[in-house]
Amino acid sequence: MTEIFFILFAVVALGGAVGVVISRTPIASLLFMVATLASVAGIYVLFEAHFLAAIQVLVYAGAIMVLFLFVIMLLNLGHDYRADLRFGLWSLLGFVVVGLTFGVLAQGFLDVNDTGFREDGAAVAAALDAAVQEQGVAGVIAEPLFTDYVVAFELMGLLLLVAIVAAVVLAKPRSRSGES
Amino acid sequence: MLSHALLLSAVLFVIGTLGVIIRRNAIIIFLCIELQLNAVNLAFVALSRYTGIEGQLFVFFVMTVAAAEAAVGLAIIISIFRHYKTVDVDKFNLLKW
Amino acid sequence: MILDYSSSFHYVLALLPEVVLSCWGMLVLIMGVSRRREPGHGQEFGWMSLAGLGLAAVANGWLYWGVSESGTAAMIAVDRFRLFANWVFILGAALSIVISLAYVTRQKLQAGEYYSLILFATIGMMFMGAARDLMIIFLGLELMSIGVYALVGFNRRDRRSAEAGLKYFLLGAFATGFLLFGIALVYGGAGSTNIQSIAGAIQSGNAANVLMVPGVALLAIGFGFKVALVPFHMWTPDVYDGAPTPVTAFMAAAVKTAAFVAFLRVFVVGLAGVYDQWWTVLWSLAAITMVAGNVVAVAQSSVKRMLAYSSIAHGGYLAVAVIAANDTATAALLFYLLVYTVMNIGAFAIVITVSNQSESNHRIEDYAGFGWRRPALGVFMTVFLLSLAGFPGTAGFIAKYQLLLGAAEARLWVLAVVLVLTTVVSYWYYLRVAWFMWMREGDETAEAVAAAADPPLATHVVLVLCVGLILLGGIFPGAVLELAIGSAEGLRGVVAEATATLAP
Amino acid sequence: MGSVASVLTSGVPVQEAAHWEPVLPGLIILLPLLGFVINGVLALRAAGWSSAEVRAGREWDPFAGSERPSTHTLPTWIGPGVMLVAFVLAAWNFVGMFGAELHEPVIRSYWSWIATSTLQVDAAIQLDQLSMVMMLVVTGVGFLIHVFSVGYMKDDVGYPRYFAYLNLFVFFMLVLVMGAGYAMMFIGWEGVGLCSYLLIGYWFTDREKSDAGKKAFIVNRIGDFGFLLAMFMLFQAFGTLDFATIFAEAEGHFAVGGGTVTAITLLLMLGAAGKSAQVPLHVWLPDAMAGPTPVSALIHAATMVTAGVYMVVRSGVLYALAPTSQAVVAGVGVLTALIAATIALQQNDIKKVLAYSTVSQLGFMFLGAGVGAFTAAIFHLMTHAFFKALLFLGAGAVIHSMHHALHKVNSHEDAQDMRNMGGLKDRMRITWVVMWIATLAIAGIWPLAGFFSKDEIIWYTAAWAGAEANPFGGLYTLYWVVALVTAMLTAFYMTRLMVMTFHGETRLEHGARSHLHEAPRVMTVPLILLAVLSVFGGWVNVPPALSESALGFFGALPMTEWLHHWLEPITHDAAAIQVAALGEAAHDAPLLGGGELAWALVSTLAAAVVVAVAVRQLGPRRVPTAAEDATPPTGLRGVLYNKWYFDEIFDRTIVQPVLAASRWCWSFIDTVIIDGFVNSVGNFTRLAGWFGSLFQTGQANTYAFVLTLGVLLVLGAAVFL
Amino acid sequence: MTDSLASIQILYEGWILHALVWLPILGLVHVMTSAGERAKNVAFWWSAAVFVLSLGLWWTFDAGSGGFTLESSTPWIESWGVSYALGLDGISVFMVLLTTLITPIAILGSFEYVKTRRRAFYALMLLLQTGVTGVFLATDIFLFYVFFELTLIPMYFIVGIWGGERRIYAAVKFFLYTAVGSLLMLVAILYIYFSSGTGSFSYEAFLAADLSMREQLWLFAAFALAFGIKVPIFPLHTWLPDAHVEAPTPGSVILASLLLKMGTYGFLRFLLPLFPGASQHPTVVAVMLALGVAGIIYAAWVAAVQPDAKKLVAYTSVAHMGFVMIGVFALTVNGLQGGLVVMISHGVSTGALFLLLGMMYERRHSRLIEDFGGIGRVAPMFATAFVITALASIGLPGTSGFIGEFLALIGTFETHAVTAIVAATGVIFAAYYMLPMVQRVLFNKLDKPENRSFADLSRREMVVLGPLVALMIWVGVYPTPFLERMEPSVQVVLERVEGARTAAHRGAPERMIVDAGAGEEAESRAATGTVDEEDQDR
Repeated sequence: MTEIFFILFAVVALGGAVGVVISRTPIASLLFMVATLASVAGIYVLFEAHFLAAIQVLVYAGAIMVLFLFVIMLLNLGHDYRADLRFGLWSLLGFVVVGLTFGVLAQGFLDVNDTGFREDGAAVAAALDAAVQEQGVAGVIAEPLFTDYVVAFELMGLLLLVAIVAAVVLAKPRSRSGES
Repeated sequence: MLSHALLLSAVLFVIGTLGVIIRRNAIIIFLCIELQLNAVNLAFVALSRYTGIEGQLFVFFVMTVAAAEAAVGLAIIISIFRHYKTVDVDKFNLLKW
Repeated sequence: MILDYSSSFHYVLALLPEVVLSCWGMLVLIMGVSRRREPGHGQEFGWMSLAGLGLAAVANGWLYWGVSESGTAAMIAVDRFRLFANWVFILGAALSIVISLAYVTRQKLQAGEYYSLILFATIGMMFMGAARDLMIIFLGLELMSIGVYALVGFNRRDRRSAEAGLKYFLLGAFATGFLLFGIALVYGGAGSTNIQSIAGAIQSGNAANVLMVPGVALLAIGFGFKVALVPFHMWTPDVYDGAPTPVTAFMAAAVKTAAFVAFLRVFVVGLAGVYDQWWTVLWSLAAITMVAGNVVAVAQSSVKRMLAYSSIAHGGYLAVAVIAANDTATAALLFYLLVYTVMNIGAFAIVITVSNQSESNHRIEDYAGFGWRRPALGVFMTVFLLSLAGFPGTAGFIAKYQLLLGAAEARLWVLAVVLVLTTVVSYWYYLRVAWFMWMREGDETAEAVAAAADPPLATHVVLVLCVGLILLGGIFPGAVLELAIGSAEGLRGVVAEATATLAP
Repeated sequence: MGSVASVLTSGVPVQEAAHWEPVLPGLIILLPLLGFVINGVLALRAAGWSSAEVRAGREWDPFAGSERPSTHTLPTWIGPGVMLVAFVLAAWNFVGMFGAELHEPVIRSYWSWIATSTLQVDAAIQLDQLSMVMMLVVTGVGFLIHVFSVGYMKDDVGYPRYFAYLNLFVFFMLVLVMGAGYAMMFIGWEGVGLCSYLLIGYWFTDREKSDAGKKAFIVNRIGDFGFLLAMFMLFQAFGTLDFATIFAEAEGHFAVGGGTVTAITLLLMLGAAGKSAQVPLHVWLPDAMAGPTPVSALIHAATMVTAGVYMVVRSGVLYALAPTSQAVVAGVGVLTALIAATIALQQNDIKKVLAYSTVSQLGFMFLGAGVGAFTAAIFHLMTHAFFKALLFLGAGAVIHSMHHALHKVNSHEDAQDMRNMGGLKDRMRITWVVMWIATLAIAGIWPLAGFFSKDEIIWYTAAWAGAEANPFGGLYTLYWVVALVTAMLTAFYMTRLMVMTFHGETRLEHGARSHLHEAPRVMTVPLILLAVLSVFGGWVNVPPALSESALGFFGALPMTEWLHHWLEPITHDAAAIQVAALGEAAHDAPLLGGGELAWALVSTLAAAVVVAVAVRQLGPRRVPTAAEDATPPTGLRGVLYNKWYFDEIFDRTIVQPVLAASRWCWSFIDTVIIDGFVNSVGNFTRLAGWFGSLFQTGQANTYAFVLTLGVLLVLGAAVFL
Repeated sequence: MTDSLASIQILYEGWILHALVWLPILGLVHVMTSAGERAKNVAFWWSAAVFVLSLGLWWTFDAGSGGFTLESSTPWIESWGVSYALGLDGISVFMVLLTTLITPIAILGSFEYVKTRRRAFYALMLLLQTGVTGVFLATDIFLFYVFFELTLIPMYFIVGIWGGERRIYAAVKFFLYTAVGSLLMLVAILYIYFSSGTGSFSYEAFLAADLSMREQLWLFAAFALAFGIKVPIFPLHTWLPDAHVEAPTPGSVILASLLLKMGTYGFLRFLLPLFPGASQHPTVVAVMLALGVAGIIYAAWVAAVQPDAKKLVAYTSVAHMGFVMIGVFALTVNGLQGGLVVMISHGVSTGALFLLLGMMYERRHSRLIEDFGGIGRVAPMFATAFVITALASIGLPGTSGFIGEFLALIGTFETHAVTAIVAATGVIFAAYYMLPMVQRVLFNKLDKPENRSFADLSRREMVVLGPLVALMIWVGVYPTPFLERMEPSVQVVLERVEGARTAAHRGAPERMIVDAGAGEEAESRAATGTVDEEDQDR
């Protein structure tokens, strides 16, 4: 059953990814991207990462992609479309290099067994499931997040602050005095 | 399934890479980068199943970072659009050699 | 005192410099954005930031001399390696801020945001230096990067700045993807993101090679991008060239330092057990970087861009320290980065002065006869250049020497030879600036440039300080060098013994 | 301080002589040096004044005023003065030594010159019979020539400079002959070369003259190269360069005919050939006539050029150990004698004739030294010094007079070309007479000096040709025949010189004739003194075979064989070795037989006949003037006229190739290969830099692509390596 | 009286070496703070004072057993085992004295030549003096290296700022050429540092390093490249003519007299003692001798066809240094001493030649030989000095040049006869290049009107040349004081090389082989103590 779902999600994710790369309009790319994100969220569920799947859909597909959409709209890029996809030798080269990279990168992935070579893999999975039972899907993430990884969490807060500042600084229109 | 998930992740990742290489539109390039991040996230989630909750935490952070990057990146794109009235990266070659 | 993280307050203590600086950064930010002013005003924020950096440095000093940690498992390291690096970050940030003061005013940049971004980026670096967990490294890296992306594109009126920002951002995010994939694979392979745990897993043979091998390679690529190793350096010249010059100085010094510090910790501590897997790859990257960086720098006609390539070349030198993977080389890395920060920012300060706080007059011809019109500045620049070239009598030489000692200890003779031969190449382009300054007579443009080049007092102070440090470090390097050596000791901890014989 | 002075003048006795203490031997050397210093300072002062005038666009005339400036009067006394004192001191020592029956050389060491743990060379001088003869010749003839120069150079602007050089020359010449080892000798050896260089190019503004000086120096250096190598080998063999040790130990070190000693002696011969203008290194000497004529007399006739002979004689022991070298020395000598004599037949420049004559006579000396007739060689050296100095000085007087005469009529004819002379005997009586004496002397007419010395050389050649064990007997016979022929040639070309110069119709312009006049007393007195020596100088060594005969005045001469006995301590060892190696010399001439007396008679008669015939034949012949005789001769005469084309051959085979090679080295190896490589490394780096920067297209896609490519490579390397 | 003299001597010896190194730096500060016009005088008097101080060494220096005297060592960079260590031996004492003599002379000789930016110029000159003196006095390899490199900077600027038309090309070429060698040497130094295992950069520690033959050969190559470029040895010489031609007079003087000596000094001080095995490796010896000989003849030939007088003299430097090289690699006492004397002699005579050429240039603004002619008529003093110097340069007996070349050749002949024979032809070629120049400059017709105003030597110029000419003659006539001071140290070097003599080497002097006859073989081996080392090396 899971395998079927996995294949399904995988196919959609792949199709979406290809669509992102080759579709003619930014909006279409964006929509393909949403499809991919959603499929990947589905795979998260297959790996019992329900909380992340939810976040994926909400934050990623929901918020971030909308931000992209806004910007595309803002810059009015949907209409004066120009072929921004490279063809010819360049894409062939790119394809070859990327294909080879994939081959090199993934050449051992098929050998990975279902527990990722981990002797205690099954136990870990079971423990995780147990924790989910006990703390809920958000709880298993939240608990370490605010204890062991609180530093990272705080750091993330700082990062978001910086991102806000940076975005504001950069996106603010130029002051009149500065224009020549 | 783990190996397949990793393979899928790798495929998604390289597709994103290909997009970065062959697209001219800065926003699409950025979108492809997001695709790569997603692929990584997939790998994290798949691996975390048999390794521990850290992987999921990592994905959580990556998503946040992706959001932050999206904000900054799009701001940068807006900023440069104001100069060039385009987001075609081929046009941005004042700096070279 | 000894930190054992028995109470979460220990985290605050362990991160005291970061905490101080974070609070200070927010203070600067709030004051900066709340007091509406015309852009370009607000030098006081710069001075404020300096004060914050000073406080952080003091806090860092307290940690350095007054605090130790128990064990090496914690996510945040309180070792001297990190703390020494912290000083380098703080110094780099402080010097960059001082040379920014006039620039920000002249270019009418938003002072509050500018300085706070520098501070936040510095915090990111400090986290990178402190991290014993790939997660923290990643977050620190992003914190730093996002800040620096913004800084690079900060000058919105300058399309070169915007272009540099975009390129840096796109490629930076792209490379982050590789780094992340690497982290994921290493995580999968070793079962943890904690560096000590990774090392432990490798040592006990629990790491899965199928995942580790590409993971380590991708990690190397990710760090290689940040430290601009060839062929991951492509962004560097353009970004350094387009960014506002003080930001370029900040990047060249501090960003590189942070990346190297994390790089070294991950590879030399965390991945020491798989040294065989990565040293050849890094060896080649270092060699190519030294050659390409120096050779391409030779062809540059813009001083700023030349310094960008030179920074690539220095990245190659520093990579040798990572490959050497011993305490001597680690100390060399720390010392070199300190010295590099000082001399590089000094050189950029002159570049800013010559360009009269703008982005013009970067051509080498603009330096013709500059030395004779501005003898003090000319001498300073010459000292910086000689130090960058690694000439005896300057701290740059001492640093390079320590580096070579490390390489020699690891018996990396070929790499050492490549290092010195490419150094010869670097003499050419460093001296080229010197010959334009002293041996050519300037035309009218160059005269006008020299006449306009009048750095503010603060820059003068920085220049004198930098020159003083360089000469002091070149002639009496003892104390600082020993501090660096002391800071490098014990970094490798338990794995040191196991990897002592790993060197080829 | 006193001790320093005394050390400098008398030296520290190294080897206590039995019963003779030399008198201030160091002073003999120092005096000319002192003269050099004083004259040098004067010369610099004069040159300073002169240069100020030149800078102002005028020529300085020191004689314009009523009084000569002190710079041009003091050298008159200082130059010859120091020579006189030196000569007197030398003579005093001679007298002392004469009475002392010295068997060992007296060595005076002044300071340690070069001292390392293996090489010890002292600044030491050696007084023995040989050096004493040389000292007397050098100081004596030198003094006369100095005196002559006072007249000859009277009107020269560089008068003090001239005397400075001349004194310096004598200093070095004395170092050469008095040095107690090869190293010391080498100082003098190169030093006289330097002075020769300076004096040949004395009129340095004349390109040809300074060229000649340069040529002399460089050719001499080729010889010096041989000398140096010989010294190295001697040092290698003996660990020292001192004469005393080397000659004492030579027999123990080397077998007769050994390779090392042959090499050493041949190399020494190379040095001697350079200095003494032996074929093929003789080419510099005729050119050296560019110097003032007294210089030619002193340096290029009487003293310096004989240094080679002196050296061979000095090294007699070594040569005796190397019969091959002896044969080579003799062969070179006789060949030189012949070639130079033939060339002299066709020369028109009076000094050139004398120059070739000198070369030829030096060849005789080498023949003598080569066949082991060391005494004869030195004897001929001495007599030659007398009559050749006389000839040169006489020629100088002629040139002086000619020059004066031509100058008066503003003629630019060559004052040295004999074709422009003729009939001078009426106007220059004394010169004419003394030059005839010298000519007869050099021609070997009895009883003049040249007869005895030359005859002895020729005879010894014949005698050693017949030595029973001489492997080169046949060769020696050939030498003997050639020597005899050359002696006849000598008589001929010298007579030709006399006839063309003094006899016949004068070919000088009419206006100029009246300005011809005899030289002043200061010049003629030395001539006369030298003429006296040329007449009687040969009587100090009448060979025993002749002494009782008519040719020896029936034994009436007081000093028969004196020189032979005098030099006995020097030549004794060598002679003994030679006899041991080659056997006793024969008593009859080869081929035709006949003893020494017979052949002496034959040769003097033949020479007299040649002279007489030449005078008869050439006397009435009308000689075309230089202007009329524009076309050079062809055929054999052309070959002789062109000096066997030695200069041309050397130019084509050595000078031009070396120059071409030098240019090639510079323009190709240095500029193209080495610098080309160096620069192309630099250019390549810059090109590579430029090429590398081309990757920096400014396009983000490219950067991403390169990055990915890097990823591929790194991943590939990590996974597959 | 004697007591007080002795105590003065002790006092003097305590600080003299440090004073020689650092006083010029004080002078530099003084120069920088004095008015531009006075800078030259200030610089001159400082360097003259240093010279006067250094003169004491002539008397107080005690060759002793040939080791270092007046040694002092202070830890400098303790973590590396680097010390500030100075010492003096019979080799360096003359180099130091040469430095202290030449510097004031070069400064005095530059008064007319350098008319712009004087303060900077004289400051650089004094900096150069510190560097050169340091090179000759350092007994710590690191310190040596620092000084060795330090000399590059001032020279680079002196050539590049005050030089001629192609000054920048020349300066950069000089800099890069020399840097290539010295940086490779740096790597080699590190190698020895780790091989010695003493954790010290002191000379003694380096001597103690135990290096296999293979290692020695590699290290030798690195050191030889560094010093060979500096010397310069034949195919590495092309920086020299350019640098000399473009450099201002004092720059040329210092370059020829002192900087080149750093190379040959390096051979004597480091190459032979540190790599005794490689230094006598037959191939190495053959190559070095061949290069030395090639330099002698090749440089002489090239010099002979130079139209530029300065370039000509520059090439003669290569030839002279060739004599040093063959002397050194003859590995005999005479050869080494000869090499040292050539170094001194060349320093004096070539320095003087460059000064003379500089005077010519000051007067006529030309260095081309063909622009002169007949100068002897208008400038007799100049001509006299020129001729004497030229003669010293071509090694006329009685001048310093002869002593050096003679000893070097005779020393070479002892072990390598053929080399010496070929090298001795250099005697001929020396005349072949030098005399034509002398002739074309001083002699011939004074046919160029602008040469008529060629001024004779001024008093200052006489003061400049006087000591040099005197020294040429002194060394030529009475070199014993020099030889006896250097001999013990030369012996030390030689013993070190001999001590490591391997059986493979067949270049021993004939007489020595005879001495070590078959019967006494064991005895002589025991006496020299080489048995163990030999066996180990194999």
